[in-house]
Amino acid sequence: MTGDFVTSPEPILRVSNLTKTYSKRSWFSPGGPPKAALNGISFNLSERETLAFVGPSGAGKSTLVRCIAGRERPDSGDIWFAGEDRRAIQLIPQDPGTSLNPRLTALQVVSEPGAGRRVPELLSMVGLPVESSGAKVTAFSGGQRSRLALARALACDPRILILDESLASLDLPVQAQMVNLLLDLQDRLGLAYILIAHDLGIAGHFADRIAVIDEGRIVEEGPPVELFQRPQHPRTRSLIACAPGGIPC
Amino acid sequence: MTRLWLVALTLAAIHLAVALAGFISPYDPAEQHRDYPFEPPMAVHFFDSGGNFHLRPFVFSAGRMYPLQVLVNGKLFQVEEPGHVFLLGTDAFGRDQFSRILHGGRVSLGAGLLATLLTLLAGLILGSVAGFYGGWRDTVLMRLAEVFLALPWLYLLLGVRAFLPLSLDPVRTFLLTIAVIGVVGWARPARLFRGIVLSAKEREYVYAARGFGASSLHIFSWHILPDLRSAALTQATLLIPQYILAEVTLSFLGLGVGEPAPSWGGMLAPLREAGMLTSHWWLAMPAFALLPVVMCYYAAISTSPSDR
Amino acid sequence: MRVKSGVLCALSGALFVALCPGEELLVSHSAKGRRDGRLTVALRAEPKTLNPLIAMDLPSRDVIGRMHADLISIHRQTQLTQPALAKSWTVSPDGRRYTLHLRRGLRFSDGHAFDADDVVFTLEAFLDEKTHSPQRDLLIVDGHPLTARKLDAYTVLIELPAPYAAAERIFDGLPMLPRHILEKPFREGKLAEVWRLNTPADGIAGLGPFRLKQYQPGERLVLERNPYYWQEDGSRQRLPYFDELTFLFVGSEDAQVTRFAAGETDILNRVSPRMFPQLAAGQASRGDIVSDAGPSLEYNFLVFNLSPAVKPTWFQQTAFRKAVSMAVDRDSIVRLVYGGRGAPMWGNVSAGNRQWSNSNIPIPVRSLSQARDLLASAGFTWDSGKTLRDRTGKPVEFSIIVASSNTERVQMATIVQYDLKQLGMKVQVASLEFRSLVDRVLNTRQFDAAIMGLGGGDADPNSEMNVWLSSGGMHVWNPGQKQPSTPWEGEIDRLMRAQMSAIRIKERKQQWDRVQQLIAENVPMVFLASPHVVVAARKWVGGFAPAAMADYTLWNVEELFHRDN
Amino acid sequence: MRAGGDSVLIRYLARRALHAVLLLFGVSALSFALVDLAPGDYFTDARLNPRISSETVAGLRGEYGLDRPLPVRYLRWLRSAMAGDLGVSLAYNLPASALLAPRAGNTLLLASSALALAWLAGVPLGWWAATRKWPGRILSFAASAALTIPELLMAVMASIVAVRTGWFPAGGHLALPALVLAAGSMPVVIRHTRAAVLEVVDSPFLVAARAHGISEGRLVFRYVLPAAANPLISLAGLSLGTLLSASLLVEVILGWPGLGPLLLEAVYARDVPVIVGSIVISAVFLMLGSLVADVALYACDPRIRVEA
Repeated sequence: MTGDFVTSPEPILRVSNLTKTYSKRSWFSPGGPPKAALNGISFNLSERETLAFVGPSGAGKSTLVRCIAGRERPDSGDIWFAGEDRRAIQLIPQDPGTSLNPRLTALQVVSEPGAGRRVPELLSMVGLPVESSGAKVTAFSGGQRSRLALARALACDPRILILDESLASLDLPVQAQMVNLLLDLQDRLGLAYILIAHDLGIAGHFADRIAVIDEGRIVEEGPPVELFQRPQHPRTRSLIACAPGGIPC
Repeated sequence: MTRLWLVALTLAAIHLAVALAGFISPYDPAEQHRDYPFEPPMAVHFFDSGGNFHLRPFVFSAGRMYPLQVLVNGKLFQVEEPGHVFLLGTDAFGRDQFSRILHGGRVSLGAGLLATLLTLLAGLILGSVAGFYGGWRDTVLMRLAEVFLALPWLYLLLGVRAFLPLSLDPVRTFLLTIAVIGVVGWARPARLFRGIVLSAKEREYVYAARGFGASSLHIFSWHILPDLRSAALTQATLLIPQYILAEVTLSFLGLGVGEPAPSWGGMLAPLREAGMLTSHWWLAMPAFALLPVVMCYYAAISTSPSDR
Repeated sequence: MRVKSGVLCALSGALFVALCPGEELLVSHSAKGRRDGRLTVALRAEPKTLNPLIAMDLPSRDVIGRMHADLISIHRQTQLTQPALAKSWTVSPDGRRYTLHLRRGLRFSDGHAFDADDVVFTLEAFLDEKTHSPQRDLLIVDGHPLTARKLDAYTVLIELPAPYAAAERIFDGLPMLPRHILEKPFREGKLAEVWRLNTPADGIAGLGPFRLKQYQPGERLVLERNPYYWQEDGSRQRLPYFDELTFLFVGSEDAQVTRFAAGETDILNRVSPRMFPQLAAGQASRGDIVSDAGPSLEYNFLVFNLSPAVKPTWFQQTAFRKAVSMAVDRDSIVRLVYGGRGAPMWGNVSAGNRQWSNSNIPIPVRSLSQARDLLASAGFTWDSGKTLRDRTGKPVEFSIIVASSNTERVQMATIVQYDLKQLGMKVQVASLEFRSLVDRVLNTRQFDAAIMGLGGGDADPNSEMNVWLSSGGMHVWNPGQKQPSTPWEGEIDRLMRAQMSAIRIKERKQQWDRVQQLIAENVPMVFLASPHVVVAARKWVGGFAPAAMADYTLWNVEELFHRDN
Repeated sequence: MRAGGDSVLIRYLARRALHAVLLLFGVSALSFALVDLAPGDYFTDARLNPRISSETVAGLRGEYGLDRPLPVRYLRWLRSAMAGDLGVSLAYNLPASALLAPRAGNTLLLASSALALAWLAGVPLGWWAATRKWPGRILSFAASAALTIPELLMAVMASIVAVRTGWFPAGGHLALPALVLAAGSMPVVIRHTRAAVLEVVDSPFLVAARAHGISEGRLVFRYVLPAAANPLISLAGLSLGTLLSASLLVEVILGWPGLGPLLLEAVYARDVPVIVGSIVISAVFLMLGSLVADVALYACDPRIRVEA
């Protein structure tokens, strides 16, 4: 696994010292005291790498990926991306089905980023029958919708895919199929993945590197095997303790 | 579903009758029969005083029998001069109420539709801008909406009428007035639409669309407008009767359709005079035209899937 | 409570008579009534002020008129002047000096004595420029104010700067004010601020039959008997008969009729003649007194904009105006608008004006064919669509503006429009809110024709100088002319000025008749109709004597009484 | 949540107050401009009196500052408004606030009586309509039919009934206008109550409660009404606002000494301070109505976060 670091030493994403605090307070709306969501997060991501962020809910994982995906602006810190076009970072949300407008057909969804002619290719790439392109989104099952969301993300020629607990809502067998598909795509297209999970289960199987995140900080980071065998931080230990699927070693 | 059909059919029938007013009504709505002011409605008879049946129905005008002539001179029915047929009676100038109700419907229904269209258009644009862009645009527009809600539009109308050219015919004058009401009414639907846009733009698929760099126009027309459509429809069924009724209020204040053009509100206005309703009850007939229209629109609201 | 106050009033009255043997009361010759009860009348709107100096609106004047009295008043039925606070007067041969002899021993409603100083003060107050009294203009003749001089405590000499016919008529409606209350504000230049609606009752005093008791905002204003009132009836009973006079504020004429029918008011102080059938029903069922006092002084007319700037110039052609007048169906107006209770008009003075109406004005029969002949002779033609076109081929289209608040005039406009359609004219009726209309007619002059009404005031031609003089601000068809633009307007100017300073009534009548004739011949206004004065009262109202002149039923309110079956 | 609730509420109220001040600025400035739009002014009327010269009228206009430009007049009004006078009425020569205060009180009395009446009758009727099938349908049909009658017409009919029967005074009394206004807003109350009750009446906990033999009346007061309360409370806040605007014309027709007659007359007389003053007061009423509803909602159910 560590070999990956050797093959691509040049990172395609470099995040340094990211901070973000939330305050709902403004002239017109009351709110509580400001709350830090990100507190100086730094990491690098290389091509073909899968990096997982693991931590309890409210640790700041979602804020982090939203900042990376450009949905939110960090208060300070730097996000450097090798590509010029931000479209090359695509986020697949928690429940991928919600990212599809239920009024549209599969064809409309996948061609939305402007990839009209490639739709059949993209659909087959994610393992959906090409004939289904005329069907409405609502006609698809949960797993199929995830694939549809993936196909649309691929239409943007992404270099980084962010999976924000995107597989959590799927049944286990479907999850496994998706993981295989994702690994396959990583092979074929050289994608890098940022994986968000609140438990270690799927991250342990899938990621090259795991970063444990707690209260807006990365408290521990390393390859899964190292992390599971020699956890340093109490948070890591507690996460291991309650991992549902057991430890992958 | 059957109820919705019934409502739609009734509305269609009324609108059709009003659209064909020129053919169905026996008289010009402005024609004054000065010798017949406040004539009560005439009954259509089939039996004469001797109890004999006549295939061709007839009316009594000035004590004489006049058979109805059907489909002559491009009219659905009329009677020979010097007889008159006033199915729903006449007003103070001896103008045929039946003809005036049909012609007046054009103005009243047209005004309702026009004002609704303008309100929705203005509300849609401003509400969407406020909700979609947020920030200072939202603040300014929503504060302005509150001001507009608090302002009674009556004053505006006084001013507007005074500035319209005098040579404009009464119907156009009124349509312009009601257009002003329509535009001024943007605030309420705008707030509704803003709320819908606000929640719609938080949808995951909107974020996704932003993620692959879709333009605002694309996002709006693909992902937000469809949400607004059903709300706009509901609003329309709510606003149309409201504006039709507004015409009644305007006429009571002397700001409605000018003479001699008929409108339902204008025709009801004389009822405000003391004793008019009791002595000339048939002047209330336009209210019975108003009733099914407004009821149907309200029924349409309660039948439509998304409630307000 | 009521009984008690009545007793008190009677007591104080008796005491007062005993103390002042020199009191010169006016003896009324009306039917003798009994002092008791209260009378409730509706006002079309809330009065705006109780200050006679600045009151402009009718409701205020209706109320103020009951609280105050004038030196000389106009008898509303005969329309002639009669003594009031001045028991008599003499006029110098040149008509410029009026010597007024006041009644002795009179008192204001607060018990303070009234004498010549009050008269001099009142005239001074009305003439004060700082007060901006709308009545000030009445006291200015030929650009100069009249002057008042006290000769002794009960004699006043009024001097006019120029001869002015019927000068005594200007004293009607000029209430005598209490100097002892108003002198201080007058010196401080604050006369316009006194006697507002929220002024306490004891801060106001007048010489009228009633005095302020209570004001309920938006609802009612209650007056009570003035115990010092200066009239008595034949049996030495001091007037007024009623203990209280209540004015209810009732927003519309329709609501007034409704509330009269519901028994909440006792007198309908003039309503539209259209209401007559409704009132007649009440007469039949409840025995209400319903009275048609005949044509009023009001005249409604269609006026053309004759300003030289107006294009095209159809209106400038007398034949065109005559054709319009010929086509208007006045009988239908009277029948449909006034329910038959109105008088068609062809001249500018209503038949209701007994003294001044010119009965020789010709009454042409309405004729569309004659109207068409007139138009044809003036070069107008009709095309196949029966549209009237002028010499240049331009279709005749114009608009008539009318006040939207006045149902009757809007109806007249509808009738006139239909009549003119028979001549091939395309007329739009634009009903405007009242002030917008006045602004167009008198300020901006942006209108083609208008239907308006005038003549609520006095019967005397002098009250309308502003209308008929070509330089007048209310010369509606072409106001404020530097030089009369037509010979006939020049002649009217000359006649109006002559009658104003003529002393002999016969001479004035001839001059005014000629003016009426000139107006009828040149048709700057098409006169339409004058509504009858229709009033009603509960059957128990005694002394009811409605007049065609304002204030129709209330002019003799002190003589009204509650008749006991 | 509850601990921080009070400070949140206070901050919320402060924010609403700030809004209110801004809103009143906007409303007053805009209505000032609107009234100015119509040609003519208070003294135009005097021009039509042949006995008053144009110079006198010009003098009067100068005296009251009507010859000044609009911004100057507005600032002058604003200064007087700050002092609590709301300007000096041109017609009454009195501070507008002194004129408006008693009438505003009357209008509020009328609107709140009508509201109380509509609710006291509407809620039980709505509940009754929800629990009975056919009477319910008929009642909701009747309610929507009642919605189609313009309030003005209803006022006219009410005064006819009053005169005919003598049950009520025809004018100047609270009963008749309150009844008319209540009749106008009751259908909405009935519909909403019925809908709210229908929603909870079949909920599992009620079915269970009924199975336990809890009496119908107890059920209604203990469970159904509290569960249906939220939408009804927000409706009440809104309907106070609509009632106030509807009441103006009803007041005019039925002679209730509220803001309506004063305002209508002021509009026709161009008495600017009275017009602007009463618009400002109605705006305050409107805001108070929604504030009361929001606070009541919060008090009923603290879980509801108060939001703009």
